[in-house]
Amino acid sequence: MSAMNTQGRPTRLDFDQETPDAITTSTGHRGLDLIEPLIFERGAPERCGVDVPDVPEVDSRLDGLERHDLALEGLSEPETVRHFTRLSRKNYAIDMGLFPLGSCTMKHTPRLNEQVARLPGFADIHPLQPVSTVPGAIELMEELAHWLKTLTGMPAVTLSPKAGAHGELCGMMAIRAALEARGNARTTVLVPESAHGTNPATAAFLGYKVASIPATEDGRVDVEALKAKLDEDVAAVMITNPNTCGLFERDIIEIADAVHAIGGFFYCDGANFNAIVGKVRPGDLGVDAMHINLHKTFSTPHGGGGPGSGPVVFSEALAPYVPRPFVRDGALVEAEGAEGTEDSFGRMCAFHGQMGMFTRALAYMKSHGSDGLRQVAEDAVLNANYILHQLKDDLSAPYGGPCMHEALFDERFLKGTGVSTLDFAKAMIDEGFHPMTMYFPLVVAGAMLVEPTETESRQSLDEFIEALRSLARAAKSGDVARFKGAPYLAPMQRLDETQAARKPVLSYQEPVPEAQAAE
Amino acid sequence: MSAMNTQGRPTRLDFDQETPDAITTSTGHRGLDLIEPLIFERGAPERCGVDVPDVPEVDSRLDGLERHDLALEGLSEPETVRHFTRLSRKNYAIDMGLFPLGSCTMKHTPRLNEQVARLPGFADIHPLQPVSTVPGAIELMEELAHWLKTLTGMPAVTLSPKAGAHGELCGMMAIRAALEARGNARTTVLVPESAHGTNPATAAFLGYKVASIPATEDGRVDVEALKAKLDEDVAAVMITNPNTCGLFERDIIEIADAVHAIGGFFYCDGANFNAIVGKVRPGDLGVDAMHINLHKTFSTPHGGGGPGSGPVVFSEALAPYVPRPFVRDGALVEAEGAEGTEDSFGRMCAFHGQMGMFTRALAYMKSHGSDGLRQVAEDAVLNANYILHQLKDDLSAPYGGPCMHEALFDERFLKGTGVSTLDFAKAMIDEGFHPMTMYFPLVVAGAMLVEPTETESRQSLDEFIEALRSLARAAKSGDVARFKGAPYLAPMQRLDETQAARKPVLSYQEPVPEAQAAE
Amino acid sequence: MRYLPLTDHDRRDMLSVLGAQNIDDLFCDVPREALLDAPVDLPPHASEMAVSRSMRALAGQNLAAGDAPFFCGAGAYRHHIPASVDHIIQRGEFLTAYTPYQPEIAQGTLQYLFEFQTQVARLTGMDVANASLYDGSTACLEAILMAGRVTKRSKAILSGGLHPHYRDVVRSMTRFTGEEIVCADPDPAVGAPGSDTADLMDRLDGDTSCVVVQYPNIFGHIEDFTQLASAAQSQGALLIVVMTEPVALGAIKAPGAMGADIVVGEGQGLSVGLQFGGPYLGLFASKQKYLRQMPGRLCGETVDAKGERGYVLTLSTREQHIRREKATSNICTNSGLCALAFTAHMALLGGAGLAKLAKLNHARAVQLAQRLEAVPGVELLSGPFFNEFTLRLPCKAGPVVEALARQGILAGVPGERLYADRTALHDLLILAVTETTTDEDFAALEAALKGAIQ
Amino acid sequence: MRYLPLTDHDRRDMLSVLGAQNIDDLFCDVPREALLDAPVDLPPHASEMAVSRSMRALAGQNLAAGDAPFFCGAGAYRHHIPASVDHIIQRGEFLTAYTPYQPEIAQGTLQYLFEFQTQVARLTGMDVANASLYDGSTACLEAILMAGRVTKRSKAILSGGLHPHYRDVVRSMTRFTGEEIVCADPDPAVGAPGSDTADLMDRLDGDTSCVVVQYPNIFGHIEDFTQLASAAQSQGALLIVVMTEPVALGAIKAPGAMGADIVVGEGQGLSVGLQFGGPYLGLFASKQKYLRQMPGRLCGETVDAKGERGYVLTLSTREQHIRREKATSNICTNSGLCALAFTAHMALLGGAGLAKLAKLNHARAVQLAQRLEAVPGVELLSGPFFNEFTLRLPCKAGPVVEALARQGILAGVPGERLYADRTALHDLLILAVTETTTDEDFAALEAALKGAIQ
Ligand SMILES: Cc1ncc(COP(=O)(O)O)c(C=O)c1O
Ligand SMILES: Cc1ncc(COP(=O)(O)O)c(C=O)c1O
Repeated sequence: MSAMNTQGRPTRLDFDQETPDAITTSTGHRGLDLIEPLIFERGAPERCGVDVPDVPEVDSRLDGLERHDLALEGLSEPETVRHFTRLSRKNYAIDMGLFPLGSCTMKHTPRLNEQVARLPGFADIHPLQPVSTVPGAIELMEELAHWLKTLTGMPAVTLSPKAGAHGELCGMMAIRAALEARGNARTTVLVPESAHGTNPATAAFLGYKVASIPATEDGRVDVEALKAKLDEDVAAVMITNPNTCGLFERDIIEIADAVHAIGGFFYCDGANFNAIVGKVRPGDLGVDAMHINLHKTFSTPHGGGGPGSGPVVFSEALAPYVPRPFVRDGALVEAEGAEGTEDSFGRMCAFHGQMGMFTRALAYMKSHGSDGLRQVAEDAVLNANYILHQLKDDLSAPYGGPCMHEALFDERFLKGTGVSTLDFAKAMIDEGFHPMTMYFPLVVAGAMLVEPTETESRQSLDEFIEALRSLARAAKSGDVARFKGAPYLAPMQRLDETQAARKPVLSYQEPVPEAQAAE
Repeated sequence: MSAMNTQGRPTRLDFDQETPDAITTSTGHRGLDLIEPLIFERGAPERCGVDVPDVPEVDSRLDGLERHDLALEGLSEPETVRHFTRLSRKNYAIDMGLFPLGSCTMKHTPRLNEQVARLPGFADIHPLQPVSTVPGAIELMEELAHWLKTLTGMPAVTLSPKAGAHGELCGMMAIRAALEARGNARTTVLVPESAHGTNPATAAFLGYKVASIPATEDGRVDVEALKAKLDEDVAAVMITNPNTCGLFERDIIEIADAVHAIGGFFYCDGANFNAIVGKVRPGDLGVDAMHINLHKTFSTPHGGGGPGSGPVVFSEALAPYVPRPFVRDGALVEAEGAEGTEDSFGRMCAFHGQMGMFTRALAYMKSHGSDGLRQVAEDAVLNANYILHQLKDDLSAPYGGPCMHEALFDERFLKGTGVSTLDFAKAMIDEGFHPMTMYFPLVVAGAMLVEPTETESRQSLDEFIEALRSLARAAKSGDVARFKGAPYLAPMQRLDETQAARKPVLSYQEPVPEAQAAE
Repeated sequence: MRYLPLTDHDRRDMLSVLGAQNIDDLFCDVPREALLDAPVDLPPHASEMAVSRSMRALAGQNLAAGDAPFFCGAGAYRHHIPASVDHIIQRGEFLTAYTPYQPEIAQGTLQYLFEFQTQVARLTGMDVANASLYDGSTACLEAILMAGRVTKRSKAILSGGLHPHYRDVVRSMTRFTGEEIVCADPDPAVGAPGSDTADLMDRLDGDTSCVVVQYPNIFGHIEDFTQLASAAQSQGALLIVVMTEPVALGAIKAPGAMGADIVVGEGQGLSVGLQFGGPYLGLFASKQKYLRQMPGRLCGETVDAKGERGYVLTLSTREQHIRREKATSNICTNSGLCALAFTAHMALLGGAGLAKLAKLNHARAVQLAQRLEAVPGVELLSGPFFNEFTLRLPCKAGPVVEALARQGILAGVPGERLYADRTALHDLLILAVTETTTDEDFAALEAALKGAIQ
Repeated sequence: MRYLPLTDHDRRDMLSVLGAQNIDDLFCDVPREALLDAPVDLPPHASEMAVSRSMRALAGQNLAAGDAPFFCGAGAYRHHIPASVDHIIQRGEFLTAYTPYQPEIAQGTLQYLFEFQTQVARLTGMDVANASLYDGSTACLEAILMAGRVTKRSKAILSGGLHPHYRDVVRSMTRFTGEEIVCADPDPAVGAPGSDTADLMDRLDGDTSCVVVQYPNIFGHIEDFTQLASAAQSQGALLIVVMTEPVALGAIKAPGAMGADIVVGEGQGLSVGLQFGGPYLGLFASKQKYLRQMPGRLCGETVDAKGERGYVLTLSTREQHIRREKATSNICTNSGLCALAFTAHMALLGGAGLAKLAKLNHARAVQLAQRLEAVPGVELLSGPFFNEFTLRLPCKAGPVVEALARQGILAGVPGERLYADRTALHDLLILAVTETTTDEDFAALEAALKGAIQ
């Protein structure tokens, strides 16, 4: 039987054997792997990819402030499209394959949402044009607020924070404002060891001392240790749930009650809401404030690092303190001193928040509906558990299952192999996968946090599992070279981060002509 | 001076030396070079990436014709986007680099045009909705017609042909209809040896005998040979101008006059109009009919092989014969027998032609304007001459310059090297370039036809020139292996075309289970 | 100018490398009198903003289907195209590639063409499909010419149910090819408008190369052609089935299952928007045995030098670039990108999705038909149909459609638009219903129609 | 459901691999009473078509800027964004990537960030720029906090010309940080509205960490801050210059050339559309010597193991994911994709294009200012300005703007919208003009304004 008739998936195990050892090219390009210089190396200051209409003659009102020193290279449109197309091809992305970055919820970006956000009625309206001319925008914000409140079971929400970390600031400021209103801002915020860096950074921003709470053997907050630290100085606890080990905090209600008992607040980091959306309402767990990363749970694009959007839901106790602007009864309340803003802690950003993300997130929610969002959580959890189960013997998992939406592994299976978590992750690149989150959470040595999300198919998971098993076997069998220099097959090999930091080059400088430089 | 400070373009000449010889992966993926199975291997018949609304209960009117045997694998949206993203990454395209395919005018596809074509007022109108509801569409067609007539200096145009070859049919049918109206359709069409295959195929379609005209030493139609064949049996000559050697037919007016003198017509293949747009009007050369590939000269996307659009301009003599529909004085004339269609040879396709391409082409024309279109021709010709000049010593050029928009080389420089035109072209792939058109036109042995177009920058041309010089040197220095197996660095190595044709597999078949197959 | 990378400095510099004084030195082969010394009389270049504004102004004058209750079909159908399809066809690597002549760097295009061929073959129930033609009407013409090559006969018999534009194309384009085209008259028979199977069988004879029927036909009627296929084949003729609504294939029997020899069609409904009629997507499928007479490109599976599976254009000895005047067709550029849209949409739907979509189309059409046949004075001609049906109005349909258009309703295609010369058909109105049609659309149409025919 | 690849069959099968009875076995750690046993009270899932329809209905209720004579600015500017920019940011490899933590497979993102930093540094005339912050207002806050770290002082003095939202943000967000914020009052002085350099110099003292001015300021006024910079620096304080209109940098002196220590701004005008206020793009540039106190991500050049040039995120010891409570800021996700849009647009413009665009903006604004100052009762307050200026109307501007909006004209931002509590500013109208504003827009505004103030 010939290979042709089965039409099975080709195996490329013998790839390099038939390729001459070292094909070099004069251009530096390698087939479709094309190198691309910087704009400043390719362009010219007088080249232009925009036809700016002619400028009418007028008497300048610039009053001597004219600029004469602007030198920036430009490109024609064909060059620009090519430049960025070539650059884009050096990236890995969800559109290319499984992107199991734990804590990041790298799910599919629905293309409908991109279309919807570009409707002129959303994309081409000014934040300060008369509110009477944008009733659809106001309604959209109210509708989004309604979905978020209903899904979280919380009575209030603010939409303006620009990302998760901004949402944390928002929630914690409301907490501090509420405490000050009571007459005592208190001094300390309790944060589990496993917390994301933004949590302690946020608490510190507000002038709070950060006290760390250890984790138990099974990867949860140590309730006893926490209770021991609870006193009248504690303003709040910040807990991520499901936590950054991918586990649900079983004692969450007990924790909330204990915090409330000493007059403190419970801030929940909602970065992992994807695991429980439609299944559990944080409001039912005693949460006082929680941000929601629309760019995680609600699929707005990650965009290579933003923009995001971080609405925050609030309990009754904190509702009076929410920042301006907000929509109430169909009206946009934005001005300092406006009715109903007496206790508001103020404003977090100019204008009204990430409208372009609201449109996308609402389209996503409406697409899934209440049934579909529940299914999202279930499939995300199922996919993670499937990975945990299939890999726990080949890799090593610090905690027993079931997990929530992410599967956590540690470095124990690499012990004695000479391969580190980093090496292992880099070898995944050669296999066609983005590495998982590494060395986070800090509570586990050499952590590997795998979050597949619900938008991966069974086949995709199986392929990933097979690849990791095979890498684990390779590591254990002593094939260290495969890992140490990895990735070998990516557009670049490992980059020298030390050199980058030692003498930072943060912008392009014209090359010094050789002759001069030699002097 | 360290390499860092110059920030010059990296050279990757030593690439493979530091890479372990044969990295193999268990997945078959290689970094960002990801393999992708067929839809039918990845999907499942019940999987679906579309939420079809629920179906109301009704009494079927299908009358027993219900279908029960439909089995087609489906994919969810995330899998679909990933499938096609991965596939796309195995393609070369203008957006990635110079695409010097002679005779194809692979110029930049402006992104404005893609936006404009998607306006609902163009994209979402039905060809048979009342004409009174689409005045903007009719006006657009008239405006496009006006531009085409003005640029060509011809009094009539028809827009409906679907591509260049369809336009050839259109023009030749009008010629035949005109001849029949005179009482004698005649028997023969003269076509130069260098013509594109569509020319003889078109003439044959209409029942004409094709008589070939030889080329002169300098790559043009042999006027004497042509005149020798001109008699009362000759219906038309079909000449490409600039011709497929990239040369302007110097004697074109003389040829036109001679053809007219025997009562024949001059069909001009306008595929190469890009070289002369805004500089020369075919109407001034005696042309009777000429198609224009909007997907060449007027930048509508090539789309991996279409769709195109091939409007045809006509002389007064042929104008009465143009096919329906057409726009006249703001009215759409489409019905058989409608006023003004008495001599029309009929209809070439359903509806009104490639409206989606008309919008793009008109946006392109308006963007360039009369001055810019002229500049297009000048830059296209300048770029081609620059390549011809810079490479004629390292490669070999059959004809002296200047050329028009494409530079023709032949295989003489490869003589004795063991490297063929095909090998040379395939080695260009490794260097990051798409090959030029090969073995066409047929009048030159081992032809290499290079058409850079005007949307390439000087830098891009220089890089291309350097790459070809270096390949020519390599061929001459006896480095045959570099060519024979090329490309080495593309997603695939050379494909076995003989096997494909011998026992054609033209659609996916479920693999036969091994056991069964072995029987 | 934004699309031109050369600066004036580049131009001067390059000219001097060439030893040319000015650009016209390079145009020296152009007869002096024909070389223009100034731009032609057209507007000068314009900014993106200005062009966009003027194009928007034109677009704004048209009543978009999405802004109106909409019931037009007759060969072009308004279906919802998923957003991801449009995203995919805008990938630069697809949009700005050429015909995949260099398979090593065109596997993206080639693999989807192979997938497209597979989908079309399975949908139509045929053995093989090509990589697309221009549109349904030109595919119909090519099928008739192919039947001529296969049977070495030249008489084609066209059903009266065939789209009149298609018929018009066939008759026009065969004027000089020597084919004889016999056209049956469209008969608006109640219960089977446009149906003429018996008549076609009568006309079959030993000179017949093919019989061409449409399914559903121009009036929306569907019927089984199994008998006709046998009758044709027993005379040595081929049965060509034309389809203009690909979604129908999710609900109704495949032409291949009825014995069709060639199936051609318009794939627009599953690939691209209405676009005022083009670009569309010609589908072409046939029995394996006629493969070598097929027109257009074919993509086939093979292996590369490493033994890996890959795809190439194949059997090109049928094509003009190899065979020149002996080619099966002069087609070169086809509808690649529309085929991609089709393939992606079909991948999203899958068999189950297409079946459900087709059921929905049918059910909605039945609902509207029932509603309108209850309108006094209106007669429903259609018996079995898929998503399109024909009404007879108590008056000429053209003015009714115009009147409704003035009210912002696009009520369907009147007989007059398709059959200008046959007044007997001018009281007919052909309406299509798809998943995009709402209950409000139904209500608006019903009310307006009642008003207009009184 | 279209975004969920698992079929019911897959789910059952995977659960059985896990040895689970049902999905809730996996949710066993959730307190029983908190686990919902049914979907919450929200609508069920919907087709793409239905969602698209409902979102279009909402969008349709808003008056888009492109459909009206439009003169709003005040921190958000309507410029023409080239079509290719939107194409580029929709490339899946950019759109669906994460923060480039794995540089080997993120060079696409990293290289454009490096290009972005270079462009921002050159435009502002500063040494270094970061890889973006959320928006101009939060960048302004971060700049003040950074000045506190650099100077180890905590008093920031804000000009009255600073955007009131920015001031509001700074005051709100420093409520608990220990910074003292001193705000000058906006003074609508004729010839220099919002200008208060002399006053700011008076207020400078040895406790001052920074002086914050806006350029052009909220009223459109521009002035030279060179003296202010020296005055601040001689007191050991930093000068922070805030910009909300990046296009201005094509025409007016760079803040760096005036001696600014930190320049922050809103990059929206050159990157993304108005979008009702977000997402926008925070620009942040500073002198080299303050580098280690900068907030946000930085992309730096380095080499890979083969010695090839490449880019990585660097100096991350300033950031929360490394330094946690000791970080310079808590920012994590920033505005990557907007930075890409900015970079692509700047690449298209180049220095020459930006300069011409800025000149055009200025010239058009001057034309409108001249036209409107001729309207009886209207007073032009602005002296030097770029593309935005302030009028004093003979009445409250809010109702005038409302009245014009009812006529379909978006006439600018009235004082009341920005300064609800300062009635003295309520007769002010701030108008911006860009290359998108036409002569017809001018005429419509002038006529309507005349009508409204009578
Ligand atoms: C657990 C957790 N908290 C907070 C954040 C910060 O969210 P953002 O990046 O949207 O600011 C992240 C983001 O990675 C996170 O994973
Ligand atoms: C010279 C010439 N004539 C005709 C054609 C056919 O045009 P089309 O592919 O648009 O049918 C081509 C296309 O490659 C060509 O190069």
